[in-house]
Amino acid sequence: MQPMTEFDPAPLIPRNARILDSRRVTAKERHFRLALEAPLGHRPGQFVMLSLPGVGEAPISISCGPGDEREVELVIRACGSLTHALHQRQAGDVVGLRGPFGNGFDLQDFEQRDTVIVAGGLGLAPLRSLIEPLAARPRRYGHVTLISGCRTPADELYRDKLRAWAQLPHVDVIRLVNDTAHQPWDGEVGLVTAPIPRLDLEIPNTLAVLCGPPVMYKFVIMALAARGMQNEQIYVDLERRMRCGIGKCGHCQINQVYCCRSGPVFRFDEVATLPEALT
Amino acid sequence: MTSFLANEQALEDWLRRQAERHEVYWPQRMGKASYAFQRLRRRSPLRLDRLDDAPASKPFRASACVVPPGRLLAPMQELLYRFEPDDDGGYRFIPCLDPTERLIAGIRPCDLKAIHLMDAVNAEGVPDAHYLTRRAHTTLIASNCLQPCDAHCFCEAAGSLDWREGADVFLTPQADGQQLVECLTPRGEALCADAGFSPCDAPEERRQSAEAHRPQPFGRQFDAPLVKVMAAVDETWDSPVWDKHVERCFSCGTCNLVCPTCYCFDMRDDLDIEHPGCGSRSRCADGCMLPEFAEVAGGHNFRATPAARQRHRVKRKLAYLPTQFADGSFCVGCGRCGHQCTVDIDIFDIANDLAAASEAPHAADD
Amino acid sequence: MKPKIAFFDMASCEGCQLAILDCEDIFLHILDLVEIVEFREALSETAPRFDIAFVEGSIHREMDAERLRSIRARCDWLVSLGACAYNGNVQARSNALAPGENMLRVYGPEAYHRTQTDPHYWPLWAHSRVRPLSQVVAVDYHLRGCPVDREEFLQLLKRRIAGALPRVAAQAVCVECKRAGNECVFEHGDTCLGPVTWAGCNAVCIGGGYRCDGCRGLLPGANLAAHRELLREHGLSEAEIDNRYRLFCAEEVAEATA
Amino acid sequence: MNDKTYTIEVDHVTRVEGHGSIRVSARDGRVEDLTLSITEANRFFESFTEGMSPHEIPWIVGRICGICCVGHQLAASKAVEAALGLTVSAQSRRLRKLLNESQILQSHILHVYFLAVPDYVGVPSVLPLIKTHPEVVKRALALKHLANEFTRVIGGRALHPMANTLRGWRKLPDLEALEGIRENLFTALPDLDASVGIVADLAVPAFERETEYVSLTHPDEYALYDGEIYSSDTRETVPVADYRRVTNEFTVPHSTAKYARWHRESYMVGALARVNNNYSQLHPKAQEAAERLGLRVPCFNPYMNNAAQVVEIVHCAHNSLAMLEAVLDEGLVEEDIGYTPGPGTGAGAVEVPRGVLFHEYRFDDEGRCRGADAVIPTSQNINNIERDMKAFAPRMVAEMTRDEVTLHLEMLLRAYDPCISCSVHLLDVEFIP
Ligand SMILES: Cc1cc2nc3c(=O)[nH]c(=O)nc-3n(C[C@H](O)[C@H](O)[C@H](O)COP(=O)(O)OP(=O)(O)OC[C@H]3O[C@@H](n4cnc5c(N)ncnc54)[C@H](O)[C@@H]3O)c2cc1C
Ligand code: SF4
Ligand code: SF4
Ligand code: SF4
Repeated sequence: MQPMTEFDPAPLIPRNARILDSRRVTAKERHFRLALEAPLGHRPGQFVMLSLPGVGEAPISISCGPGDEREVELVIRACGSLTHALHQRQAGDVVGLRGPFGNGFDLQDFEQRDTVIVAGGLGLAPLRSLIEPLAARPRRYGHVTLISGCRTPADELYRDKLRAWAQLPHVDVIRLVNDTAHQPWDGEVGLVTAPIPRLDLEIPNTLAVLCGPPVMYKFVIMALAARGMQNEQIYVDLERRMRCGIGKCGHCQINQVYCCRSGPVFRFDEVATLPEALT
Repeated sequence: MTSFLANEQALEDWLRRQAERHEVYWPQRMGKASYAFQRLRRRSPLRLDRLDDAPASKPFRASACVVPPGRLLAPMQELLYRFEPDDDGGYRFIPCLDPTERLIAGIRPCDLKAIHLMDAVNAEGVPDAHYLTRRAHTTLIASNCLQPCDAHCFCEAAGSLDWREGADVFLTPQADGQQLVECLTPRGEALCADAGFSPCDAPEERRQSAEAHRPQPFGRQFDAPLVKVMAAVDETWDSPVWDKHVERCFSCGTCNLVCPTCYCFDMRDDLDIEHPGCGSRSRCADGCMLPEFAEVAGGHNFRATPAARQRHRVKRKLAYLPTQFADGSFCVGCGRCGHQCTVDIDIFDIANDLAAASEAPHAADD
Repeated sequence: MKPKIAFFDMASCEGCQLAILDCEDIFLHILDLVEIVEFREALSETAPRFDIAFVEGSIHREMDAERLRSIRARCDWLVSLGACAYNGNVQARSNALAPGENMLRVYGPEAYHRTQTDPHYWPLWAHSRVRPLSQVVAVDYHLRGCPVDREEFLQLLKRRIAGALPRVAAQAVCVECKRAGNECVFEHGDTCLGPVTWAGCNAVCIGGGYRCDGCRGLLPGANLAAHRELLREHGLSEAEIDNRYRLFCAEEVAEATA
Repeated sequence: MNDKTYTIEVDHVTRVEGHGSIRVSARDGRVEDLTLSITEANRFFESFTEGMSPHEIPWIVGRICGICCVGHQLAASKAVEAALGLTVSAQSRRLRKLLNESQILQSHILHVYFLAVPDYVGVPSVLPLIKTHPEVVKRALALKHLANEFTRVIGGRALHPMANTLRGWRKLPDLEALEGIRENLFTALPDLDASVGIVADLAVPAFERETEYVSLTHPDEYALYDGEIYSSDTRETVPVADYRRVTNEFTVPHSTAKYARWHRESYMVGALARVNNNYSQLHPKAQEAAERLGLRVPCFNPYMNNAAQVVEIVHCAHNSLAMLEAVLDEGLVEEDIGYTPGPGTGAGAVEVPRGVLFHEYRFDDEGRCRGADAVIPTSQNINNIERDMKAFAPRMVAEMTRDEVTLHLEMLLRAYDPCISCSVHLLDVEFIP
């Protein structure tokens, strides 16, 4: 071991986290529950840097609401080197974890407000961390409208949760697919923008939150603006390539702003003038 | 602070003595037309060769030094930590910090300013322990420029020619072939204390009279003052200038990798073959000109074209980072990117073109 | 269970297999990780099935294509080993001529005549075109280079064992050249294929005092027009430029500029 | 007797470089037919070189064969230099000799300890030896690694090295690294001694067939890098430029390789030919090793080629050590390696692990390559191997089981350390009008 010096390397060094369970939720996504050595103390919308030592590291959103602090839930899509390898890990295996990083949502902003949440595909994973606390405290927070869209019925995440939330009196859930692909489907068919015009909203007292694939943001924001929503009422949760999570590696820059540090959650008026925000 | 006069031989002897105790680096000939900061070893001959056209006024010529000296503080590839299995099926992570005592000699003012900027970048926000540890154990000996290093240099225009901050010792060649040795920090003082140099007075005047012989203008000059150039870069988003300068771009990232103020990195993991279950993570220099730099899973690329990437690089140097840190331009005018680019794409020309375009009254309207 | 790996060779100089035998300092550790079940150049053992097949060399005759198909059927993962297998390497230059003409020029009229008339020896000589492996079977991963880089081979094994997909960034050789701190070849008047060549070799040839001749193949999206112009500016004639590209990536450059 | 009637077909003989097959049919204990065919796909190397610049040739022709890449590079360098009348300094000549000997070390160690020894121990490969003879394997691995590093330090990398070019070195070897090689080579000498012992203990099949032995020979040294062509039949030398008088190549239908003959129907090149022809110039330590190995010249047993390779391992180790000392004493200076391309024709030869290798090139007025020829050791040997087999097979079939016959034939082929991919990688195009 090298002698320690006056500077603390901890932000780049992972901690152990043990997989409690890992189950397949769609063809490409698995849900993981990890046990932590110390409480994470995260806010909704924050992310961790998850790693398999010797394989690699990637930013992954925290999917559970702030609650049981010694466990964390993640949804991971197999799309590259690390994520494929993670899918082969099982309960009992240990992974590395840094964080939480990013700003996340400030729940105070949502007090006594109605919220429209628009989730595209895997975007539901981070947004669940916000939905859970909002749905749990109806008297503190207002009405929640969740629009959740995905490609086909087989791609839907958290079906049981969506159903459970829909049972709550202060939560409306609209589920959509782009294409039923000849599978049974009890929701709507169309893009996530489709329901926005018909929502019954008290616009001045409503906030909107978006997370999904890069192409989605522009169109949803246009639909919300058409309903009279101001940029200050809209929150976007943005994804960029990230290597460090602490504003050093340069990959996540949106113009001059570091997505990992000032985001990934932005109030849209903060980034509306950044040409790279929605491209 | 103390100042001395020393001849070249005395300086060489002094550095050799330092090399007995520390790692000492200075620019040495590499290849046919370049220099590199190389470690002085016991066996290696002390060579202060110069390029044919090198001005004799510099003791440690660093012209065309492909890799900037700052890379000794933030290596192109650097171990972050090693790991080994713990008793519990998990890992023990062992940070790799490098507290080796180093002395870098022959740093030009532009590179000195770059190191100063990197100090700020790495100390800000979440401090970077790996960089800062190296930095804390490194002594900097800078060397004044009385001639532009090469045809690509524009350090005066970029505002870094007279930079001295960060150096422990600062050398200025004198007309009589001696070197003015100025100690700028206590560490520099200690280093020179028993060097056997002859003390001198009025160092300020000596330095200024040497600098008075600099050619005018010194290196390339922008067509507008630096502040205007920076403002033009800041204000320009859509412009044909971006496209004009990338027609021949290979997206090879050379301009990033040789830049003394580029510090972006990528991560790499490795497993040991010899020790099952053990391995390491390191980081290596990355660059925003490389096509995959801003590509995310699923294949979306936030800067898919060379023009978009070039714009980002130029804006980072002349607009984004200068806004975040109040030390002026992050392009220090060393000229490396233009020199090393195989197709002569030069940030100097790009910035100049942008300034010219924003001067033109109609530019902003359409 | 240790993964079983096997090595095969088609038309090649067999240098890539040697590059792998060059792991002798860690050879015994490698054997802790994987089981080598077939490696004609070094072992006499054979095996019916294996997890990873490394195939070196290009395909010139139908009998070789058949052998390749049977290898494909015996493995889960097929990796092309080296430039010959990846893009046909130097021998793909012969594709510029009809197969018969190559035969005639190299072996003379008598041997040529025999291949045309004696059916017994035809399979041995039935040279058609030089094809990379991927034109005959599906290839899961490419280890590029002439020869392959030993580190890249080891990375592939290690990552595969860890369950991860290996991957080489689509970057030009210049990236690794700068990271290695080399002096650019253009600096001393020679010319270099680094800007249009797929990295992964750590710019070893430039580090060794030479230049990049492009043995790892053409970089996806390479700016060939600019590169041609650059070579022209450095005094190369059109024929010389073609000759340079034809050294190692004859087929690819033809495709890219078609 | 029925068990004396069979055919043996060994397709793709293993543990040799390249693809070759042996076919034997025996009836009632007599050999009816025996062929050795080279089935390697040809690669038409003429397109490699046509139109190339002189300095590109040594670099590219290494691709003919990975295991002899240094030899091809050196033979081509010498041929092109002869064609253009270029000089090579004493420093470069010494570096080339080091490079060549490093490759001979690499190749011989690989061949003797990893490819040939398993036959004698009765196992299919080196893998079972890891369990039964771990020390032997580890020692051999260490020696091989050292030889590779040696090539890498001198040449820039172990395979297809890039540092050597026409006239000399593009980038000189690092002196500190050379010092490391010298030290490691020195400390490896006892290991080398021990590995001589291993081969000395092996039981070599008793078979002799006298043939013509051909190699380079040099008045001042054991000829590896330089010399004239020498025949044990005539005891006369022929200049390298006249190599065609020696090789007399011809084609046969069952092989994609060409055959060669000189004063008789076939001749042999390689370690045994060299040791037979130039024994007195071997390093004294190598002569000692020859005695331990029971190799007395002239030796007519082709299986003893492996012993001759061990002798050369010892010779190269000691000779390289002496050359390294000299380089370290004198240092290295950067030299001018510029040249002007122009017309000319020239041939060059070096001794590579498997025997003497010839290259020849012709350049037109613009300095573009217009003709190329390479004669590879294995294509010179193939004819001789086939004749050895035909001579030995009747005795084998009479005295051995079928499996033993197969093994002994394979061993015989392997003893020659044939480099089959080389042998079909013909560079034989004469555009000369
Ligand atoms: C703030 C934030 C939150 C995120 N949250 C989540 C989350 O909750 N869940 C989640 O699943 N993801 C999430 N992501 C995305 C996730 O970080 C990426 O999916 C992950 O980085 C991929 O890492 P990888 O090593 O598996 O892929 P990499 O191997 O790094 O692959 C990345 C890119 O390379 C491509 N690629 C990979 N392999 C190959 C190959 N062999 N050949 C060619 N191309 C290839 C991929 O298509 C992709 O474009 C989040 C990202 C951010 C920034
Ligand atoms: S060095 Fe030149 S070619 Fe390479 S990325 Fe930079 S501007 Fe483009
Ligand atoms: S941008 Fe170019 S000129 Fe400016 S500091 Fe970087 S390398 Fe030097
Ligand atoms: S030498 Fe070649 S690979 Fe290296 S930077 Fe120059 S052009 Fe690129």
